[in-house]
Parts: sequence; C-alpha cells; structure tokens
Amino acid sequence: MKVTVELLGGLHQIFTFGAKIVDVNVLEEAELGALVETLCLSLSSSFSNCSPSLADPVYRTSLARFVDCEHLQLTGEYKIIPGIMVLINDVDWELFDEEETVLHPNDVITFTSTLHGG
Amino acid sequence: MKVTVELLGGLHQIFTFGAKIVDVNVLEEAELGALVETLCLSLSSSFSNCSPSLADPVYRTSLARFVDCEHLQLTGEYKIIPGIMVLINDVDWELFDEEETVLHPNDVITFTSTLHGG
Amino acid sequence: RSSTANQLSLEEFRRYGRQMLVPEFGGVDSQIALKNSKVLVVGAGGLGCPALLYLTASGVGTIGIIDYDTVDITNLHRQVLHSTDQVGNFKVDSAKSYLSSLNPNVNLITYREFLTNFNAFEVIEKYDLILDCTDTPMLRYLINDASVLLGKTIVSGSGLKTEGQLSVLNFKNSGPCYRCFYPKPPPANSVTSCQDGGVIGPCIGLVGTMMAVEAIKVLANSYTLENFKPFLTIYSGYSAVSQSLRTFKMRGKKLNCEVCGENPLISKDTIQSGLLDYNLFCGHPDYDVV
Amino acid sequence: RSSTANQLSLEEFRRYGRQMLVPEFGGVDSQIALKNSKVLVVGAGGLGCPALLYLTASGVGTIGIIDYDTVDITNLHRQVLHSTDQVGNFKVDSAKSYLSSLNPNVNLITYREFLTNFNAFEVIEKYDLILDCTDTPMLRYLINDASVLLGKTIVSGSGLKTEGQLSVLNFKNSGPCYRCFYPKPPPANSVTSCQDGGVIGPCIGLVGTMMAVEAIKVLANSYTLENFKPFLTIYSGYSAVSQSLRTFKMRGKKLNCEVCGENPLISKDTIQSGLLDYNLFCGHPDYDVV
Ligand SMILES: [Zn+2]
Ligand SMILES: [Zn+2]
Repeated sequence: MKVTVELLGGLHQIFTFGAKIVDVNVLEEAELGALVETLCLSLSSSFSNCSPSLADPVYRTSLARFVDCEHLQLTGEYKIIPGIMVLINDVDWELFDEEETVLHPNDVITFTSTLHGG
Repeated sequence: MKVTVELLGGLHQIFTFGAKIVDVNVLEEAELGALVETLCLSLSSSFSNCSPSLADPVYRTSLARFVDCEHLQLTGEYKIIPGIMVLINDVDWELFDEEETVLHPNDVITFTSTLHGG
Repeated sequence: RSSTANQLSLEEFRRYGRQMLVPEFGGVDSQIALKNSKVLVVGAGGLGCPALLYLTASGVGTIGIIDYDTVDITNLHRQVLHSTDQVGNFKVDSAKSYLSSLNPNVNLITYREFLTNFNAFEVIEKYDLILDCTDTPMLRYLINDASVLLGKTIVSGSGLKTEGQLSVLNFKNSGPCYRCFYPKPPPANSVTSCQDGGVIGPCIGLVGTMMAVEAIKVLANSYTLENFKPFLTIYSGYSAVSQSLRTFKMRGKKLNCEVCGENPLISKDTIQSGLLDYNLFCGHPDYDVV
Repeated sequence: RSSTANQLSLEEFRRYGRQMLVPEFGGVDSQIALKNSKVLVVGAGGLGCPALLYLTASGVGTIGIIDYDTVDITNLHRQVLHSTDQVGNFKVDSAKSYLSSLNPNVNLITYREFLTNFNAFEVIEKYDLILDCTDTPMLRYLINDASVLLGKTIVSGSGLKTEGQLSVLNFKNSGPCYRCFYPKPPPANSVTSCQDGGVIGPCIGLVGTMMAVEAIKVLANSYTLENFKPFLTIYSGYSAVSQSLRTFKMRGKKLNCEVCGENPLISKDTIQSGLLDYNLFCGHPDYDVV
C-alpha cells in the first residue's frame, strides 16, 4: 500500500530522492518502524549498489542524521534519533504507538528535525 | 449530503451560526449556487422566524455583504458580490463552473472576502 | 557603493553571507541580482514597514518609497519603522532616516506624493518590482493597471484585524493580474479599513514580512515562468490552534481582462487623461486619496 | 507613564486604539493586561528583533532583554533592529536605543549577560512570560527548566535557512514543556546554527513576528486552560507554491518528564549548583555560551 512521507527541517537532503514529499510503498498493516527501515535502505542505495557498511564514514554521517547508528549496529533496529519529531496525519506519534503504530493506506507521515537557529 | 463551508475575511460574522467552519446539508449533486441560497436562508433566520423582507435595512445590510441584493430582488437569484473569492477544495471556482459547479460529499467550500487594509 | 554592479565588495560578502549560504536563495548570483534590482514600495504603513526593513537589510540595490501620509500616533502600534519622535513627519522621511542607517548600501528614493493617475507611470516605470502595501481598492486597481501596462510584477498584500492575504500578480506579464482576480470592485460599503476595523500589529506585520520573502523569490529568480503557479495565500493569526496559512490555486490570466486581456479597454491614455476615474469606479466619488 | 496600572491614558487610548478594536484581542481589558505584563526576551537576534519591535509597539508594560552578543555585520541582513552604526555595540543596548523611541511607555530592562545556570532563576522569576529567541539546544533546555520550575509560560521559536518552528510551552504550568517534546537532546553533530546553515532574513523574521502574536494571545488571555491545545507549527518560506504553515497536534505533559513530570529529577538546586551541566548534556563540552 502507498503512504506519503514528508521530510522537513532539512531532512530531505539526506535521502536519495532529495524531495520533501515522496510516496513510499509498504506492506499492508506495516508498522511505522518498517517505514523507517525502508527509508534508510533507500538512503543506502545512494551510496552504492550494494549495501554500504556502517564503517563507511560518509554513509554513517548521513544516516546518523536520521537514525541511531550505534543502536543499529548493536541491535539491527532502526531507531529515530532524538530531536526528530514524527507525525502521522498531522498528529504526534506519541499520541499513537510511536514505532509500532500500524499504518493505513494514504497516511501522511511527517518527519521533521528540530531547528535551533534564531 | 454534507459539505463543509469555511467563511474567512470576516464573512462568518454575518451568519447566524457565527462560526468560521460549519457543516451544511445540501441535496445530492447540488450546485454551488444552491449552497449559497441555503447559506442566505440561514442568515435570514437570524432576523426573525419568518423570512424577512429585503426592505428591512438591517437585514439587507448584512445580506449585501454576501450577495447582490438588487439582483436578488429583480431575479430571485443569489449572486455572490464582487470581492468575494470562492474556492472548492482549495481551488478557485473559476477553474470549475462557478455557481454551476456540482458539489460532491465532503467538499470544502471556502468563501473569503477580499481584505484591503494595509 | 564601493563595488560595481556585477560583483560584491568584501563588506557585502560579509553582510549578506548568511543568506547567500541558503541553497534555495541561489548564492552570489542571486545577491548580485538583488543588488541590481529596483523595487517600489507603495505605502509605508503596516505592510510597508516590515517589507521595507527586510528588503533594505537583504541588499536590494534601489528601493523607492511612495506615501503622502504623515506619522500619526494611531499608526505606532503596528508601523514599527516609525518611532514616536517621528509623529507629524512624512512617513517616507521617517522610513528613510532609519533604513539608510540600517543599510547604507541601498539607494533609497522617496516620493512624498499620492500615487495618482498622473504620476503612476512616471514613478512605476523606474522599477522592476512593485509592492502594493496600500489600503484602498482604488489604489490597488491603479497600481495594477499601471504595472500591467508597464510589464511589472506586483507583490500584493493586505490585512485586517487578525487576517491577511498575499499574492504575486502579473508575474512576468504572464500571470493573472488584480483585475483577473477582481474584475469588478467590491461594493463600497463592504470595504473596511484598518482605521475602522482595527488590526493586530504583528498580524499585519507578518503579511508585510511574507511580501519581502515573495519579493526576494521574484528578484532572485526562484520563481520562473515554468514553475510559477497563480496563488492566493490567506493568513489567520487567531485560528483554532496557533496561526495558519492557506494557499489556494487560482485562475490564470483571463482572456477578457480589461487591462491584461486580449482586447484591453484600459491603456496608458485612458488612465493619464483621467478618463478612468478610480474614485468613481470604486464607488467613492468623495473618497480622500490614500 | 502618565497613567496608573489599571487604566489607560488618553495617549495610550490613541496609540493602541486600532488593536483594541479587534474583537479577538479583547478591548481595553486586554490592553491593560498587556500594560501590566512583564515579558522576557532571551536573545536579540533574528527572532528577537521582530518580536521586540511588535511587543514594544503593542504596549507590553515591561520588557526584559538578555543577550551578551555584540552587533556584527553578518547579523544585519536579518536582525533589523540593529543598524549599521551599532556594529560592535551590545545588542541589548542597540535594541533599547531604538525601542525606547518606538514606545516610551514601555519599561525596557536590559541584561548584558549570558543566561547561565547561576542567573537564570533570578532573571526569569521577575517576568510573566518568556520568549525563547536563542540559537542553541543548551540554552533552550536551560530556559525551559528554569521557566517550568518558576511556573512561567514560554513562547518558543526557531528557524534555519527557509524554515521555522513555533510552539507555546509549559502553558500555565499545564501544557507540555520543551523536555516533554524533546526528552533527549539531539546528537551534537546534527545541530546547525544560522551561522553555518544560513538563513533568509524575512523567513526568520516571520517566526519572530509569529512569536509576538502568540505572546499577545497568552498575555491577553486568548489562550485559556480550556481552549489551549499543545501544538508545533512549522513554517516553510519556500514551499512548492507561496509559503506555508503546518500545525501539528502534539502530546500533552509527560508524566515521566524530568522537569515537569510527577517525579522530577531537575530542581532549582541541581541547576544552580551546576550539577546539571547543559554543555555536557547537549554534548558540547567546549561550546561557547550563546
Ligand atoms: Zn488581468
Ligand atoms: Zn515537561
């Protein structure tokens, strides 16, 4: 099924597709965590045709702006870093089940990194 | 069927319900012109239980901020005055068929009077 | 003015460095485009004040300001470019005194005049982009007609109470104009001014600030004939939660538009001769200009 | 200062008349509420400049400004309250010199200091509402913690490049705080400043202007415990068409929040003793303050 991903606060720059809004295909009843993994795999494809290693500093620096690379290396889980807000249809994911929120067709998932400039 | 009406630019003040967003029931396949009439009839109910006359200056002053009262008196048609923009699901009604646009369930119809202050 | 038109001085590089860094802005080329631009701001009131502050700070090379009003104490809650000691002075003089110290690189030209049928062409033709920061339909039609006939893009803003509206009109002579949006003027009794209806200072300020953003996009060529889409953006300062902007997709140029259409009725002659009487057209035969 | 705290002078009636007319504002009562309010603006930069201009103009009775920075030429494209002749002067002094002439009715108090663990409580406790116009996570956590412990509402803004964010935090001690939104600081290398990332002047200016609108809503009691809903509003100056605001519905207060939760770990003591090291917490042990 199709969901729409929005990347705000500069996050779009780290992904291959480079767009702020993009449609992504996920499995029926996929959880939000699976979408995060799909996005990260799309990121890796911008570095090489094969899956790049977390030891590659360029890849790791990019990925580290979205998920916790240490946690990924230890557990294989893609965990959003602190400072990124995740919203499902304009509502904070904390009001649902965060990574475990079950997605529905045409959901809009917004990721935005927190800005600090003033 | 239900459509949603938004009244911006101060227009909400002239209607009975006084809200900026309101759900309105119209017939299936109603045209936008019929919605305008429904809104105007709701306005008249704020003046009395029976239908007030266009000769009533208070009623006419209020109504004149939304429809052309002279045209109404002559033809019985409710015609939006110049300076009010009408939008259907965020798109200018000129890109559809203006008053003759056929409405669909859950359409959002926005009326906004043009502001001139600076 | 230590550098030529096609390059930036070291001072300019430092002053504008933080905006040249922004990818969407377009770097040195865009900064030089700004430097070579001439912008006319019509009205130094609630919209004009923040627009002038940010356009002057951003390094637009030449900025014209036209307004015949003097600073009144009732302006001060929102017209933040005019300080209390300027009450009674002309707004254009008050504006220039602060703006020239804000950025001495900018060539500031002031017109202590009403914009009228008779001077509109002479003034507007000197500029590349016009900001309509006025407050009556009459002036909005006049600015539109003269700008269309001279081929100028207009950034148009307005506001009242807690709301505002924003549009880019006659974009490169290909987008719709004010008359395409509003072929007929509103009934005179449906028009409310900030004097009568009131306005929250930072709400009108926000619209003026948005006008500066749009002006920078036009001048730095972020908008092109290919990507520009006609729009009307509506701001609400007191929406149900927080503040909101809504952007509506609008009609293109109307073929039957009286000024930008295929068979225009309005020309430089009809305006300059006074044949087209904007007071009468807008139903205010006794209305004071501005 | 010709009138007492519970009424307005004739001068004040004239100066603020246009905003008192706006139904959403709330008339004379709201103007008197503004007059009796004390607002602290932390940071007189890209956000602080427009926020200070509009809050001063609107008639907030007492405005504190804390900043240890001096005006630099690289600030001038966006920090429109500081003119070129102020380069090298402290921002608080530059700000005060213009603001005091903008509205002599306002009591302006300046702090030529960093906000630190040691002075935060002493400064913040004197005010009713805090505007966070700073530019590092470290200061945002410090302002939040001290404000929460002192029961102050915070209007929080930020921006970078063409985007911005806005929120009202710890609303009347019942809404969520900065730590409820961000229990853990972002990785230090994911934080970009306006110096490094650049910023469009009127884009950050728009966020500061929105902060002034939110401040007026808090001070004039447009927001109440009944109608306030936690939100995060995101501004984009260069969206596909025009500019955009998106408002997201956010979590409420978190029961396990380290400062506003049921069993807080953070207290005035842990802050003032220096036990809570914000530099270390945010991963910038060598970071300059502000
Ligand atoms: Zn036209
Ligand atoms: Zn909290």
